[in-house]
Amino acid sequence: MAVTEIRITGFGGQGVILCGYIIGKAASIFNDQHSTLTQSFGPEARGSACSAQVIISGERVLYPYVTAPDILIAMSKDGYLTHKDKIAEDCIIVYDKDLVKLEKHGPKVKTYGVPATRIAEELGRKIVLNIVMLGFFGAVSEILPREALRKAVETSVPSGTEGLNLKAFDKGFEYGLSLKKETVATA
Amino acid sequence: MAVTEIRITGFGGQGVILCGYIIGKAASIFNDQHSTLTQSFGPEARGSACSAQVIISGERVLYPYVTAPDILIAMSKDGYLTHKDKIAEDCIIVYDKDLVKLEKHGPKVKTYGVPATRIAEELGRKIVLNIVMLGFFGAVSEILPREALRKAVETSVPSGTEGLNLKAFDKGFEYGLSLKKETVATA
Amino acid sequence: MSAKQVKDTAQEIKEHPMEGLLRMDRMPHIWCSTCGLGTTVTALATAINQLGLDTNKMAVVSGIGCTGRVAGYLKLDSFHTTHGRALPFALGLHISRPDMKVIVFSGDGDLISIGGNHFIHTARRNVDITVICVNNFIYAMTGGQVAPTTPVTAKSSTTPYGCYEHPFNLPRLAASSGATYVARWTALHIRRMTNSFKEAIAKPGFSFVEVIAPCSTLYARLNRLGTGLDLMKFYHDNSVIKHGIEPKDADIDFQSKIVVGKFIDIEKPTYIECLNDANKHVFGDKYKPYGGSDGSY
Amino acid sequence: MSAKQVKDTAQEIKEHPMEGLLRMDRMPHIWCSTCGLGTTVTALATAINQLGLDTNKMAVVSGIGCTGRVAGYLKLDSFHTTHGRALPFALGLHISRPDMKVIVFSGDGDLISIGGNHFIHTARRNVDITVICVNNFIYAMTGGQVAPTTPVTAKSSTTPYGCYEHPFNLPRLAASSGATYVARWTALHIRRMTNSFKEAIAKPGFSFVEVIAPCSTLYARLNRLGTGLDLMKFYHDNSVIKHGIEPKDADIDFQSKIVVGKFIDIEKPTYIECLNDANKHVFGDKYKPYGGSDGSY
Amino acid sequence: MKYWRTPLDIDKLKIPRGELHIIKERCKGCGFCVEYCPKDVLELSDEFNSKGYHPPVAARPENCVNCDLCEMLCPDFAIYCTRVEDEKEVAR
Amino acid sequence: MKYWRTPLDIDKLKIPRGELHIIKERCKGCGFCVEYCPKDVLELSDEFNSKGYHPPVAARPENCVNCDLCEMLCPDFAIYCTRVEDEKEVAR
Amino acid sequence: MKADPRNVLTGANYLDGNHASAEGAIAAGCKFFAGYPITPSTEIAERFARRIPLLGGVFIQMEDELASMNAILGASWGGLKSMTCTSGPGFSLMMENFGLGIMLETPTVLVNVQRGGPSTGLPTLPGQADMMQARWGSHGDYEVIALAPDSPQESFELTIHAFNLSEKYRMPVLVMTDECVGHMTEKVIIPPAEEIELVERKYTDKKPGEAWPYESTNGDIAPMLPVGKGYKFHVTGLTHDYRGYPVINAEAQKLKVKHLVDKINKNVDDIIWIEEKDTDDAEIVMLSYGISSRVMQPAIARARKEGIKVGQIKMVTVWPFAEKRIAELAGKVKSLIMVEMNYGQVFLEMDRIARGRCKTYLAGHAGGTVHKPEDIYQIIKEAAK
Amino acid sequence: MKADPRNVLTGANYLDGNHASAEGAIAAGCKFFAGYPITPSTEIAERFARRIPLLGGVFIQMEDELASMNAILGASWGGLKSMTCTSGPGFSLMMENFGLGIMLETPTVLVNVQRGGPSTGLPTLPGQADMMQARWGSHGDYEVIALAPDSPQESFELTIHAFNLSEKYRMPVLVMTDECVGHMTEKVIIPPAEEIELVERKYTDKKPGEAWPYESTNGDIAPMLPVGKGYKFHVTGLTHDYRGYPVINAEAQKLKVKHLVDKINKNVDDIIWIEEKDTDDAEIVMLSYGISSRVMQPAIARARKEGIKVGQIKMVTVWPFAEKRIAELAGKVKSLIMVEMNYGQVFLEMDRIARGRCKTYLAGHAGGTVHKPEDIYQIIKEAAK
Ligand SMILES: Cc1ncc(C[n+]2csc(CCOP(=O)(O)OP(=O)(O)O)c2C)c(N)n1
Ligand SMILES: Cc1ncc(C[n+]2csc(CCOP(=O)(O)OP(=O)(O)O)c2C)c(N)n1
Ligand code: SF4
Ligand code: SF4
Ligand code: SF4
Ligand code: SF4
Ligand code: SF4
Ligand code: SF4
Ligand SMILES: [Mg+2]
Ligand SMILES: [Mg+2]
Repeated sequence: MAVTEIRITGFGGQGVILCGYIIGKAASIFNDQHSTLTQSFGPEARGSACSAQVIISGERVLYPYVTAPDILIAMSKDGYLTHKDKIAEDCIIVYDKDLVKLEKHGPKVKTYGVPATRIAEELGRKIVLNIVMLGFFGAVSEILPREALRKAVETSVPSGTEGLNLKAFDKGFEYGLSLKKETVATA
Repeated sequence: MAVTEIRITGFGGQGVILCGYIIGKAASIFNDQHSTLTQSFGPEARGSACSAQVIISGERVLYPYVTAPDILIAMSKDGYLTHKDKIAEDCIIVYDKDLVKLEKHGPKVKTYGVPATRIAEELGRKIVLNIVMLGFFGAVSEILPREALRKAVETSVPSGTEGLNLKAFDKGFEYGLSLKKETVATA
Repeated sequence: MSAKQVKDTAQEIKEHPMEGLLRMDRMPHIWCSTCGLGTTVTALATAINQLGLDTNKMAVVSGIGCTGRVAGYLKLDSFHTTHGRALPFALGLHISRPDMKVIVFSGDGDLISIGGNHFIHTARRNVDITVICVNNFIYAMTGGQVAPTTPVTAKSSTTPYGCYEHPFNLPRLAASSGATYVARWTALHIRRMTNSFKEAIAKPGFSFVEVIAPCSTLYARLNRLGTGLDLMKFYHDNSVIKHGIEPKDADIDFQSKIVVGKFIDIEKPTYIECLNDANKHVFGDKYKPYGGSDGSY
Repeated sequence: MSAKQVKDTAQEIKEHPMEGLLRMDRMPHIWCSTCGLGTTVTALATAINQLGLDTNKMAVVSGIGCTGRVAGYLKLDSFHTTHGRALPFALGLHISRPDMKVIVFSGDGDLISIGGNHFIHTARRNVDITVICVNNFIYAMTGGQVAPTTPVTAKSSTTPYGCYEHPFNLPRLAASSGATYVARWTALHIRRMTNSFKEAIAKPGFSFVEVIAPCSTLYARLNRLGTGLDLMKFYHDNSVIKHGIEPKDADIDFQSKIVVGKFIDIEKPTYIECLNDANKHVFGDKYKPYGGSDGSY
Repeated sequence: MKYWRTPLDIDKLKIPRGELHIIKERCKGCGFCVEYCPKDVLELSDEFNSKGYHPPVAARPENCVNCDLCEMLCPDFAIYCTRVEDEKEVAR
Repeated sequence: MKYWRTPLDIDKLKIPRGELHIIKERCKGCGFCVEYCPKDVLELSDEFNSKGYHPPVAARPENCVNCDLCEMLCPDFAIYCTRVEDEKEVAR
Repeated sequence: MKADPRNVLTGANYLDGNHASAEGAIAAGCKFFAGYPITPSTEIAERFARRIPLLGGVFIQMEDELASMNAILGASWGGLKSMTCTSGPGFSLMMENFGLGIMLETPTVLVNVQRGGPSTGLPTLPGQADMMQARWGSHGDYEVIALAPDSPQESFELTIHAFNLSEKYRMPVLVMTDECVGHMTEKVIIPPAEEIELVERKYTDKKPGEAWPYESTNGDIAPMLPVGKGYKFHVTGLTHDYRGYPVINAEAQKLKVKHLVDKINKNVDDIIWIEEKDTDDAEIVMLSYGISSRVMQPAIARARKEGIKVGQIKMVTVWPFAEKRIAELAGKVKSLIMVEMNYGQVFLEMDRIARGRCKTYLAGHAGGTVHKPEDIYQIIKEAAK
Repeated sequence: MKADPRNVLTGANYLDGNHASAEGAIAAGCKFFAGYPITPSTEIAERFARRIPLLGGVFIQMEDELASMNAILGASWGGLKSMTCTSGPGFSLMMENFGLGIMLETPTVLVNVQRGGPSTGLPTLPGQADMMQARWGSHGDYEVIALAPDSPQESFELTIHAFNLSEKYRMPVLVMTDECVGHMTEKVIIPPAEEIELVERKYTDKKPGEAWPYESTNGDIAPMLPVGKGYKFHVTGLTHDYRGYPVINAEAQKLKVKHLVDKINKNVDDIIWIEEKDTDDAEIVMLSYGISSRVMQPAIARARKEGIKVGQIKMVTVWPFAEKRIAELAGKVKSLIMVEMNYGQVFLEMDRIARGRCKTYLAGHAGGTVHKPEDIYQIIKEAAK
């Protein structure tokens, strides 16, 4: 794929933007690609819907916004509902199992659920749910090397929290790997 | 004369503008002519040089500023010095004798001095010096009917001060008349 | 046991007792979870209800900020103006309609930083406006920058290492400028705050109520103070009620006791009373007391 | 009799003792006869002379107004900015050159009406600036409009029948906002005023001196108060010195006693001290105390 | 509009009782109602609403005295309480 | 820069004496100097300067004690006083 | 609606432009003036302050120009005709909230008595260099109406006209005069009240609950909602929909901005007021506005006397610009000359519209005084070559 | 002068446009930032606040935008490179004192991260509708320099460039970016300090007593006088002479305004920076700036693929406008198309300069999001007809 469009959606406070930042950075700084991250959030304030968009490409990204994402990462029901119909035909949907109830999608769409909030809560900090999602996304989408993503996590989270976040990332990644295996197994 | 240009000059607080206002009003409202009064004063504040310009004409005045006045009324030395050279060839100069020391002028220039400040002081209010000047100007210039000027004075000064001002006007006018007579007599 | 089952259906939305004063077509509001703003709005709505005023004759004016959004949620004639300018807009509105009650609902940044000049001058004139300031010690709407109320050492996105500017004491500033009613509560002093709102609205003249409220998303997070709930508790538990205290003794420090209460409640002629008195004095019977627009235009 | 004849020749202009501090190439100044401004400038020049400070390291900043013209007459680095904005300009100048003494010379309208917000905020921050406000109770430069200091019933061109707005009490506003030095004198308290100027300049922090001065051309004339000389006398004779009084007890009414004196003189860290302390605390030795521009750029 | 009521019949002590209404979808799970209910009526549920918050449930509804505190504190207009008409009579 | 001086020689009472300098053209005739001279040295003259003001004259120059009040009060920097060196000695 | 006779100083008055503006406002029924003094505009405020107490209105001097602009918006929503006046520095300060007036679609009038700029510039001397600021001074896209009087008489008339346009198009309207006109005193004939036609505000005739504050798009003018009558409406400076509720997306933005722009663009024929003279046979047409349109006349007269076919257009409305007519003329004449007291502002628009079909000249001036007729004459000569 | 290595974050960074602007400022040696938060510009201030304490500078959040603008002028005179940032509403509030900066000829930098307007508009969404305000937003006549970055990389570079131009031409310089660029995160390559060229401030070499603050006219740049060194100079926002003393008359006005305007007009060749592509054989030339110049590229690529000869010009400096080059092209091409996120602002200048010698098109947009490449493509097709 020459250009990969990714949309991450959720609500303010979930770390949606940081999640996008890490993906973009992984591509741009640690994987020698071009990437553009843009964000859209509600009427200035927190608590309302918010989404991040990353475009990864081999060349300079010219049009900065996602039109029909190849990957949709959904961290909230609202976000999912808002964006679920504006996706690529063969979109990969990565979502939080407990927050998002999937609706019907076209045959080429692949969907992967993860109880990210619960995993984060188990890790003791609900706030790392975005990093759990990120790890999970990394494993199931396979568009970026695990190491690039890990390095991007490490250099992007507040200092002092690297350990926790890498743990969250790995948890999500492992969950994704096993799910993939299952899917392959059942396929 | 189709168009008469008049410049009144002095410093802030002398009532230079009011003097111009009365002349313009006399022409415009009480003598059925057109007149335009403009003013220029120093850097916003009082106490510095200030001047009023009246153009009286049978037709609408288009260019609002005086270029070479036919009449120069000088209430201060500074004002006189600033403007003395930018006058019409046959300009009439009306000045306060005590404040302004005349310099040499061309042969056609007519000059009339009046101790306006002293007359005003005699009347008990130095502030009416401008009205004394005005009366004097009316008498020596003869460009406006005495009654038009008087009516303009009456309707322009703060209410309650009409009497004093008309007295000042008449004093100035009389002084002008007698001076004129003298001039004619010696001519 | 005769207790009925708890109902939790969305159909019952229409029955919420505040709904008459809220724009339900705009719910849910944009405020974050554990934000203190909603609680303050409920208190104002309750005060209005309890005063039994004609809500047709009330207006609310806000500037820009999380707090500024209040104008968008209260079902009164409501004006969401520009940042800092609620007060002069409200002044114009009030003078044109002196028969109406005008309430300004404003954040600490909006009212006291960019709007500070209008604040002191409207207070000076004793214009009959009720001003409610939700002080969350921060610029919330724009993402947590320092405010003129931010306590020393508190963090914000523009004082990432801790604030080092002396903050304002708002009741003191209001009183020094001429306000006739000045009170302060935390958002958890729900009944006292409601009562102050009632007094402030009833007061002819410039009345000012400061409400210390949690901003969970920014102030609490940047300062690691837990959730808005923690902050709500914290402010309340760390407050002492001192009615009638000199406002200058009501400074707020970071994490120290917050003095709350009613500080000022004095009588002074309002702007319009002064205007009418002065003109009456000068013109006598020729002067008809100014009554504003009759609403018919 | 050994007394020499009084000299009155213009050649001696150069010898006037204030000439070192005045831009003689701009004399005569624009101020009216019997205006109190010139006297206040003399007092400031005297204070500077007496303090023996390096005048190379002093700057004066003004806004717009008759008072604002001071910046054009004092021979220091001097900035005549826009109406109301002298303080933030001065703040930038001060922060860039903390080694210099920055004085703001401003009228009551400039400083407290349009510039009111900067006044309270610069005071709040306790920025090390000396502010001299010539309060002539009116907007003089623009022809005599009402000011936020105009006493009730006093006439102005925009309150032709008498002012009916409550005026500010400037020392109170300054103190409530955070000023560390606050004094008030009439222009005739020439030696006391000079002394206050010296103290204010020496004071680290936001210092404020209000000077009640006659505007002969407008305030005196519109209110039939005689000449500036009469007004000068009037203010002086109707003043009472009350050092250390609570500023809120120093309201000014039209033609009643004017309380003068030094009201506030307290110690509080300045803006730059706070900045340095806070950063030192956070960064330890990594932090070099902020020293501003070294002047070489 | 509700005011504090004075019992009319002083022979019988009417314990005011309330019926709780929770608008789950509006709730942002702040916990104000749970924390400040003087009668400890409420608990946050395990359930998520569509925004991902846990709305409260009335764990001990019979204890509710219709004090309205939850209603006044709720920043999301998501809970309110109405008076239950069939009040329990308690002998003195 | 001038300060109040303490007489050095206390046997002789030096009455400080001043020499007045009036820059007539700068004067705006406000009368501050005349009014507040503690020694009543000054009077407004009859003369006009070019702006139309009456500048002061030292009517009683011998009385001047060089107190500088006129200098400090003059709003137009039009008058100042210098110390006269040949002071008058007065027997105690 | 006719003017109220109590407000009208019928007869021949000797007034300067500023006093005449104030009389215009009073005649138009203005009852609320919030202002901040600034040379050379202050006399408007002063006269209003003196006249209004017995006419049932209020003058308030606000703490600054920002406050003044907002106060008149608030008062307009409250149902009073309102206005302010200022000059360059204050005009700059009003720009943010002028934009609020545009966005809220609030009728009100702002008089700018232009002086020399930039910055404090020449407080007591004239300029016309705020003309592009009048058009572009606030952020974002919008259109304005700006009128330019050439005399005290027109200051009176155009102030009334500005109030009428502001009600008709539900927006703040600008009167762009200058120090020369503002401080020039001439005879002003004020007609009897019954000859002064006023535009009444249109309020909705729908009932509360059914009406919204912005029920129109594409430049149609929606009636306003009155306050205090139970409509309980909401308005915001944020981009909003017909209900006045904020909607933060590109579609809402398009609808709103297009509406604001269309309000003017679709009504240019009604709004534009230009006065032509001798344009029929003209080879050179002089364009100007305000005082400059007056000062150019001696130069034109001289040129015509010499046989140069000079026509002239005085733009009473400067914005919107009389694009259609100027384009037409550009196709016919040899030269267009813009006479204005600035370094070329409205000139740019004339030049653009000429599209190279005729020569264009600027008779500009840095301000501080009006043009010398001689200088204008020289440019005519040049253009006639 | 080279940048100080301590200030330069050399290497590959992943930054949004706002953070990149802040890094540019820091690299340029900016030591004083006075700002007031406003979406979508605030991150510039926030990053500066976080970075500056250990670099020997100060960030101060002022009480409002008026104060911010004045504080940076004061600090610049005090000898620090200074800046502020804002967006539409704050930009409007800064206009009066931006004019003071122009009049005092004070080097400083102002970044406007444009959002949708007018009024509060669309705080979180992009627009380019403050471009004419940048040119005309303050009262009076003057010229400006305004740069428009299209990416975080350019946000970094052009902020440095803005500081350099501000020192070179002794004036406030505008960086007109927008929400899209400001909030767009991309790789930003920051070069080593020794590759960053900075323009040093020129101070007088005359001695105190002999030097004046404005010793040049006709657009020549006078060296500044330093404070605190005994020059005891005076400057004023009033019209003034070479000494900095107010002179309130038309002659002084002419000298000063001409000088301010000439500073730019005489140096356009040095100041203007445009980037051309495929203009040699072009029949259609697309003009644009900032984010729009980037968004138009897919449309251009598509059109070229279809054989339409489309060239393009990215205007890095929007003001002064590249008049000479555009006029030249207008004489050669069939059409000029301006792509901008507004209702036609810089377009007007392009249209004017085209003088009807080619067709002109506006690819406008009300803002809230960038253009759809498809819409631009359709206009190219239209223009190619
Ligand atoms: C002129 C202008 N400057 C800045 C802003 C950006 N802005 C919007 S809200 C806000 C501050 C809000 O703080 P506060 O008033 O305390 O309200 P809160 O969000 O904390 O409730 C700012 C700076 C603006 N909208 N307009
Ligand atoms: C933005 C702006 N608004 C208004 C003015 C006009 N103006 C100049 S000075 C002044 C008031 C001066 O009053 P004050 O500060 O009391 O000074 P004074 O002249 O009384 O000494 C005003 C309103 C201006 N120059 N700029
Ligand atoms: S950001 Fe803070 S103030 Fe704003 S809604 Fe959220 S919690 Fe409330
Ligand atoms: S107008 Fe008043 S304040 Fe101004 S110079 Fe004259 S007397 Fe002084
Ligand atoms: S009404 Fe009172 S007792 Fe009942 S649930 Fe609410 S807070 Fe608890
Ligand atoms: S107070 Fe309201 S929002 Fe908070 S948990 Fe209870 S019902 Fe939910
Ligand atoms: S110095 Fe003193 S004594 Fe001498 S004239 Fe002046 S005021 Fe009088
Ligand atoms: S004080 Fe100065 S200006 Fe006044 S009369 Fe004396 S010398 Fe003249
Ligand atoms: Mg806040
Ligand atoms: Mg004053």
